[in-house]
This record gives sequence, structure tokens and C-alpha cells, in this order.
Amino acid sequence: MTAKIMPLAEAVARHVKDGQTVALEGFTHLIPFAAGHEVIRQARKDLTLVRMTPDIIYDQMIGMGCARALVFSWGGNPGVGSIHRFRDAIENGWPKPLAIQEHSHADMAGRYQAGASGLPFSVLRGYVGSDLPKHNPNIRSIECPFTGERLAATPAINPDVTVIHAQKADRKGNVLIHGIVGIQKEAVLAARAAIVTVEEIVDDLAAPMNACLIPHWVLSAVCHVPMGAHPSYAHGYYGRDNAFCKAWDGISKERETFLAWMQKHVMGTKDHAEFLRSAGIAMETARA
Amino acid sequence: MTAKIMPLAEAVARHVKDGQTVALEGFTHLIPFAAGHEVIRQARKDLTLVRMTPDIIYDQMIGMGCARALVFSWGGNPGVGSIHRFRDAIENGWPKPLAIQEHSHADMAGRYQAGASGLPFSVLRGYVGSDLPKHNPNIRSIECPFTGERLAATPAINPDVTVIHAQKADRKGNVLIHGIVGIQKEAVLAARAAIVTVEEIVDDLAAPMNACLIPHWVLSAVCHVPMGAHPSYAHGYYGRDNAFCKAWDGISKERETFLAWMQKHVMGTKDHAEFLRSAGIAMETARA
Amino acid sequence: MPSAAANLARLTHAPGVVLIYESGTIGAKPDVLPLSIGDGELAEHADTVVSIPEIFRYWLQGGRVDVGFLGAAQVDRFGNINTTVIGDYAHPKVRLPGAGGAPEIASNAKQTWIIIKQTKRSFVPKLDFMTSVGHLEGGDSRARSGARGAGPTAVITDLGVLTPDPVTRELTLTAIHPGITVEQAKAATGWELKVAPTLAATAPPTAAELATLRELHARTARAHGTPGATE
Amino acid sequence: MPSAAANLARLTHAPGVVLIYESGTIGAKPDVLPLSIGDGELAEHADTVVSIPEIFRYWLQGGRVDVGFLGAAQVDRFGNINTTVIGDYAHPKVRLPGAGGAPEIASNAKQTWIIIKQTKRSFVPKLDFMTSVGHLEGGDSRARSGARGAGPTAVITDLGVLTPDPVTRELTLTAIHPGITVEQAKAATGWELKVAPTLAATAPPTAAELATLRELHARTARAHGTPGATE
Repeated sequence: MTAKIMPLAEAVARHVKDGQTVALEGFTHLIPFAAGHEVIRQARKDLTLVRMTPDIIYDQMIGMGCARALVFSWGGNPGVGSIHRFRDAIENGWPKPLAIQEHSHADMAGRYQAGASGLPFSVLRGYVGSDLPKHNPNIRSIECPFTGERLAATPAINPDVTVIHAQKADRKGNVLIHGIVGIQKEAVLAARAAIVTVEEIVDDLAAPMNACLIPHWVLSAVCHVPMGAHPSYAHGYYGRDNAFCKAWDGISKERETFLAWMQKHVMGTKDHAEFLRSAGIAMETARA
Repeated sequence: MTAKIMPLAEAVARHVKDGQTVALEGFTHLIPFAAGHEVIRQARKDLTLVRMTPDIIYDQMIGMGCARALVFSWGGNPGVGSIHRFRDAIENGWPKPLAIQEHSHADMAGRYQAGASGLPFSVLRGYVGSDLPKHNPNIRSIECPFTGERLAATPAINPDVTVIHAQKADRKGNVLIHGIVGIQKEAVLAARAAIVTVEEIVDDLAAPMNACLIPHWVLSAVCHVPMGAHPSYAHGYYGRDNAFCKAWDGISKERETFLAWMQKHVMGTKDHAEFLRSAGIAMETARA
Repeated sequence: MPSAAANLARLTHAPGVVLIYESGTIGAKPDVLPLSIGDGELAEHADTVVSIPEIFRYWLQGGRVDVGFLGAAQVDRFGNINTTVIGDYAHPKVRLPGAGGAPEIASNAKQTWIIIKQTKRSFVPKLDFMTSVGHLEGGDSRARSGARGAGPTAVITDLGVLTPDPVTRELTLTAIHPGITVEQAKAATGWELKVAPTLAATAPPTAAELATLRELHARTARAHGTPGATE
Repeated sequence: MPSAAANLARLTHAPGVVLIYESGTIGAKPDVLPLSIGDGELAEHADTVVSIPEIFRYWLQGGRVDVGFLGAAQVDRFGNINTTVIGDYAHPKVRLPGAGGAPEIASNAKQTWIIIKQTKRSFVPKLDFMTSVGHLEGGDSRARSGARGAGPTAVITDLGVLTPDPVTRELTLTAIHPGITVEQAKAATGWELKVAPTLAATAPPTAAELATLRELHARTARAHGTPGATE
């Protein structure tokens, strides 16, 4: 793969297809919202969505009918409460039934790591006493060949496409992430194709020697999307838009207000810059 | 554990005991030579030495009779050739027989990682076709509970003591490593006790946010030992002493010259500063 | 709430406490309370920030967490917790966020403290779903299960503090907050609550603690218009 | 030698080549040849430097290495290699350095190139010890073994180049260096060497290549008094 710097709409059109397994990752920090919106705009469907922490962006994708299944470990609006479209899909099958495959954070991290490592499975000292294995046939057990202990084993995750957001790329498409780096490197390296949106494209990343850097030759597309993580944050660029996160609770509680908001601001706009204007998100307000 | 800044001799006296499993790690870069010399000075014996790349420092420890066993993946003087004391121990049992447990680099890395991760074993896609498993009962196989594939499995390494060298510590004992970071973090976190020698103790590490930093509370001792990695190197401080590495080949080829050198420069000196003077190693020559 | 408690400790009697958040921040020293466990505030002053696999593998599973803080929607008499669903798993009445880091915090931290509002709905005789292990079925069942650590050593509620009986491991009311009665605590518990023969009164916060906590909340409110919350 | 070859490629026809050393340097661009695979020179200009577990797990085992370079003390007719012992393992005549990264490079890189001096001692009918897999027993035995990648696609010696037969996978002399005879190559091989019906002559280095290589060695010698070597 050679990294290609291209518009986000082109990257999604080229690399994200109906029916695929798609991971949008970012742990509170650097959540690829703009990319999620573009997947919604392009009306992808039957996706198996993977994400440790499905929050607002997955609430939107699920509510707009992009997903048939969800692989996850914690679904909520951090610090605010439930995500209503996710709940409505699971509790009432609206807009369509959502199959779920549920894990713990430690296990999801291990599954991505196995995927990035070319291993078929991951081993975890976990789920002791938990009911989760009863409801997830992908949580099995394995015996240590030395001590005889039984540990949990789960299959590697290898998404068809992983999408992340990062602070910077250089003109070759090398990507630098700093701050809370989460599971992004593993999610990218586990995937068959990877799209990265970035705040800035610079001549020189000026990366510390041991920084979290993802080289261009493992990426499929790099897209310049300022504020692409809003309402999550990009360390060094802008803070979390807590007001939006709280407002989302009200917007998303009812199907009608949710659909109206999505139609107007996501479906009714052609790209992220237009979305930000439409939704009344000032680029500068959020600057850190 | 609370980090204690203390002299190296005290750290070794307090934490390294006869018969223990001890890992001195550092992959070409930051090899803890001064600490190895101190273990020799204090005449530790019956150690099970663990190290991915036993090179000159293990040649010295083996030749001086500190070890009864060696767990490793590559033994040589990088860029120069054989390590003669290691060969003499294996080929001729001098000064005493050396039991060996031999792995590959990828496997040793995984074994340390399992040790650091609180797992009893590590899984590796490796050793295909190799004779190594025939000679090492610790290389077994395990079946993937999902795909049925057979992979190699080896036990976690949890040394009694790990010793590493790093560039800097702050006054609390937080340690910063940069450059080729190797297996050091895993080796420290896998161990029951850990000693770190450093080039400098500073007020503020000025560490990048995602740097390789080992917090003081996982360390047993931090010791200020300038040039403590010589003849290996400390990125940003001094380069590798290639002349010494080549000279070692001659010094170590015969038992007599080896013993004479060790007696004079290691046993005959009280600490690393005195060793450097005795061996004619100018502090400044090596400054990068 | 756990974040507020831990930071209050750091700002008062335990300046050396090391706060680890599952987002990868080690030695976090937030000036204001984070709205989530992954806020930039946590990374900003941390000793180091590591990846998610590293925080769970090397630090939690590696056995380096002394006290794990857990919240819950439901807790049972043995300190087992549910954060997954109310009702049937396949057809839930209420779908809760799920496990997050809790199952492995519960089974790998050296001990856990559960912070929860005590009501008949949260203190239930039988969990709808067991997400994370406490003392399992009591006695030595936890030790036999392969879980590491001591499990829940305290359940701290708005009414008092419950600690496990040394033998049966059943949660027992051992301290009560000023102004709360044993009857209130019993009425807020979905099983027949055991009460310690000598019941301690929890010490009220000192003036210094209260002032520190109020300043922390005020700074937090100024920073993001909220007193701070966590996952 | 592999390091010199790869860096020569980078400095001449393949400026975009990504050099990965098992010490964790990705995209290394050394100005002088390293004496070892862990020299600071490699880290200095690399795109990034990762830990040893990461380089082996995510990058090698993850299937991201296109060509793995291997050296050997012994190679057999199927490109299997020995870097462990000469003689019996328990009582070796010569104890060699051992496996290092080779077993997993051999079984996880998309293909490998072996660089070795061709003599009767190094080209043996039977390895004293099989450290790293080549084409195993030939035919489809490698594919059946679980090894990934194409295995050794070229063995480059001081006499010529051997490539595996498409069906039997036996190493076959397919190119010979200027001035070397087939008889010399046969005499330096411990088995009956197969020779391709149409034997190519390896192209001599161009003047530009030679000049670049000589400058590289001169810079290296000035930097650390040696032309550079590797593990």
C-alpha cells in the first residue's frame, strides 16, 4: 500500500464497502467523527462495526442504519449517560436489529493486538466469574501448556478497514499521534486497509524518536480534515466539546429529532467544513 | 517498591543473590556493563542468566563463573565474531558447565512480554521447521481454539532481578529511555526487583508525553553510573567503543589473558569510575 | 465519583498516590476533574501516557494496580456487579453501557472499592447479569475461581460503608454516615442486610477536605461547566 | 553484508526502500554502515524506533516485511540454514551465535534472500542443525509446514546466484559472476549442484554503484574504523 493524500469522500468511496467489518477507533481522544459522517453520507449499510467504546459517532451510524452488527466493550456517552440510538437498536430493533458481540476493554485491546501481530487469537487473564462468555461464543478458554491454568481466548480482530484521526501527517503520509494514543496503532496494523484523517499536513513531523508514528506505507488514504475529531478532542489543537456531548443526549433521545438533525447537518452537507458551519460549531471556539 | 537512589554496589548487594534468575538487558544500546562488573566483583554464583543477546558482559560473567545456566537467543560479539568465554563454557565446560536454554529473538521478546503482562505463557508464530524445539523442552505447541492452527508456546520469563541502563532518572527515580529501547521496559516489568543505572540524574526529565518512561515505583534501585553502558553506547551521551569490542576478541580468546584482564580491571577496582581509569577508557573520548 | 475521590486523596493526605486511568495515563495529576477517563487533562500532567494494550496488559494484568475503583448499576450481597443489562440479555429492559475495563479490574487489582448509590434497585438479591466478579458466592469461592487480589474490600454508598465478612464474604454494614439510620440502610437494600455488632460512624470530611473538594469542583465547573464525571 | 546491500539499494535505484532492523528501527537511513543491527546511527534518521516486542510482533509476524535478509554458517540444497552449532548440539565442535531473529524472519517475511560465501563447508548436503526454515524438504513441504511467505527466492554467493527450482525447490545455479566457472561453483558445493540450462551472467556493478558503495565504506571507516558488519 502506498499512502495517498486525498479527500475524505474519495477515501471512503474507495475503501469502505457495504457489508464490511469496519473499525473507527480513538479512545475518547481523536475519535474520527468526520469520517463516520462521511460513511453515513455515502449510505453504507450492513457494516459490522467494531469499536471499544461506541459513543456518539456509532450512535449516529447505528441510528442511520449503517450497521448490522456491533463488536464492542463499552457503549455510552462518556460523562453524560446512555447513547439512545444504540439502546433503541438493541432494545427495539430500530431502525434495524443490531447483532452484538460484547467483550471487555482488556479483551478488545488484546484482540486488536493479535490482529496486528498476525496471530489468530489472543490470551487474556480475564472474565473470571463473568456472564459475558455465556453470551459470546467468541470468548473461549485455553489451557496453559506449562501451568495448566485456564485463561480466556478470543479471536484476532482484522477489520476490512480501520479509520482513525490523528494530529498530523507529513506530505508522504506518515502520521504522528500524541497524547492518549489508545488502540489506534493496533487497529490500523490489524486492518486490510486504513484511512487516517488529520488536523494538519506539515512538511516535517518533528516527531520524537520513539513517538507513536504510523508510516505511510501501511496506510491506504490520508485526508486533511481540520476539526475532524469534533466533538471529541485533538490534543494540542482543540478541547472536547462537552456542551455538544450533553446536547446530543437531547437530540438523540427521540427518533424524530435524531433523524431531523442528521438529515440537516450530515446528509444535507457535502463535507466536514460545511457540517461544522451547519451545526454551528465554530472552528475557533474549540481551539485549545 | 519505592525507588531508592543508591550506589550500585549497594543495589547489587541488596537485590542480587546467588542462585537467582537475573536478566541484564539492552539490545546493543544501553547494555548495563557497570552493573555486570559489580555482580562479578561481588562474586555472585549459580545465577541463571537471561538475555536476548549475550555479548561481552555475559562473556565476562560466564568466564568469571557467575552462571550455571543461560537463557538466550543470540550469543556473539556484534560485528566482531564469537564470544570465547561463552563458547569455552559450552564447548569445554570451563570454568564450569553452562546449561543452555535457547530461543529465537521473537520468542524471547514474547516471553518477557508475557512476564510483564501477568500471563503464564506466550504464543508465537515461529520455529517452523526449526530444530530448536527438539532441544528445548520449554518450546511447546498450542492449538488455536478458533482456527485449529498450531503455534509455538513458551513460558513467561519473570526474572528475580532485571538490570538495565538508561539515559536519565529524575530525583524521584523515574527513568527515561530513548533511542533503541529494546526489551527493557518488559524486562523490568516482568521482574520481581529491578535495578537501573543511569548516565545522569536530573531535576526534570523533560520527557515527551508518550516517551518510554519507567516510573520510580516499579523500581528497586536507581544508581548514578556515568559511562555505565561502556563499551556499548548511550544515545545522546557517547558512542559505541568499537575499538574495545574488537580488542575484547584478543583479550578473551585465551583463559589466562581473560583472567588477568578481569583480575586487574574489574576485581582490582572498587567501582566503575575506577574501572574506567584502570582500563584506560577516557570518559571524554566516547562523548557523542 | 471515583475520580473525584482519588484526586481529593491526592490533593490532601496522599500526595504520592499514583492515579492510573484505563485510557493509558499513569501518574495523572489533573487540575480539574475529567469529564471522561480519556480527557486531555489526564495526559497533560501524567508521568507517562501509554497505549491501551499496554495499560491493560503490563499495568493492570501485570498486577501493578493496588486499588481499583468500580461503579455499578447493580451489586449483590457478595459485591458482584452488573453494568450490562437490566432484564434479559437478549431482550433487555434497559441496555447499560457494558463491561468496559471492569471485569479485569475486578479480577486483577489487589483490591477494589465499589462506589454506588444505595437503593433497593441497585442493591439486589440477584444480579440480572454478572459483569464483574466480586466475592462470587462468598466463602473461598473467589479464591478458587482464579481471580486474583482480595476483591471488593469496601462498598461505599451514600448511606455508609459495607465491608465483606472475613469468613462468609457477605457485605456487612460496618460504618454509617452521620444522620443515617440502620433502618434507612436496610430499607435501601434488596436483601436482609447484615449489620456489624459495633457500627462505626464515618468521620465527616474535615474543613480542609471540604474546601479542597469544593475548589476542585469550582475549577472543574469553570473549565467545562460540569462537576466532572467518569465512564 | 545485507546491510551494505540494502543501503546501496537505498542510495542508488531504490530511494523509497524502507529498511527495518530487528533492533526496532523502521525506515532507517544510516549515513554510515552500522557495526551492529542496534547502532545509534540506525535510530538517528529512522522514521520511528519501536520496542523489540513491537518490531517482531506487529511488523515481522504481522506480515509487513517484504524481503528478509539472512546469513548462515551452513545452507542445504533447499535453502534451510544453520546458525546454531557445528557438530552435535549437546557437545558442539563449534558453538555458533544461535538463532537471533532468523527463524521468524525465515517463516514470516514474504521472501528471503540468503547471502553467504560458497564453500564445501557452508554448502552442505545435511545441516548439523536446522535453525531456520528454507524450502524444508522441497516440493510443497514448506507450504504444508505452516511457514508463510515464499521462503528463500535467492541465495547470493561470491560465485553466483542460486534460485529454487519452481517445482522441486532445489537451489539451482541460475547466474554466475563474471570470471567464475561452473566447475568452481560445483567444487564449492557439498552436493551435486544443479545448474540452469541457460546460465545468466550477473551484471557487474555500474560505475555509479561502485562509487556509491566505496563512498559508503569510506564514510564508515572514518566513522568507526571498519567497513561495517552485522549480527
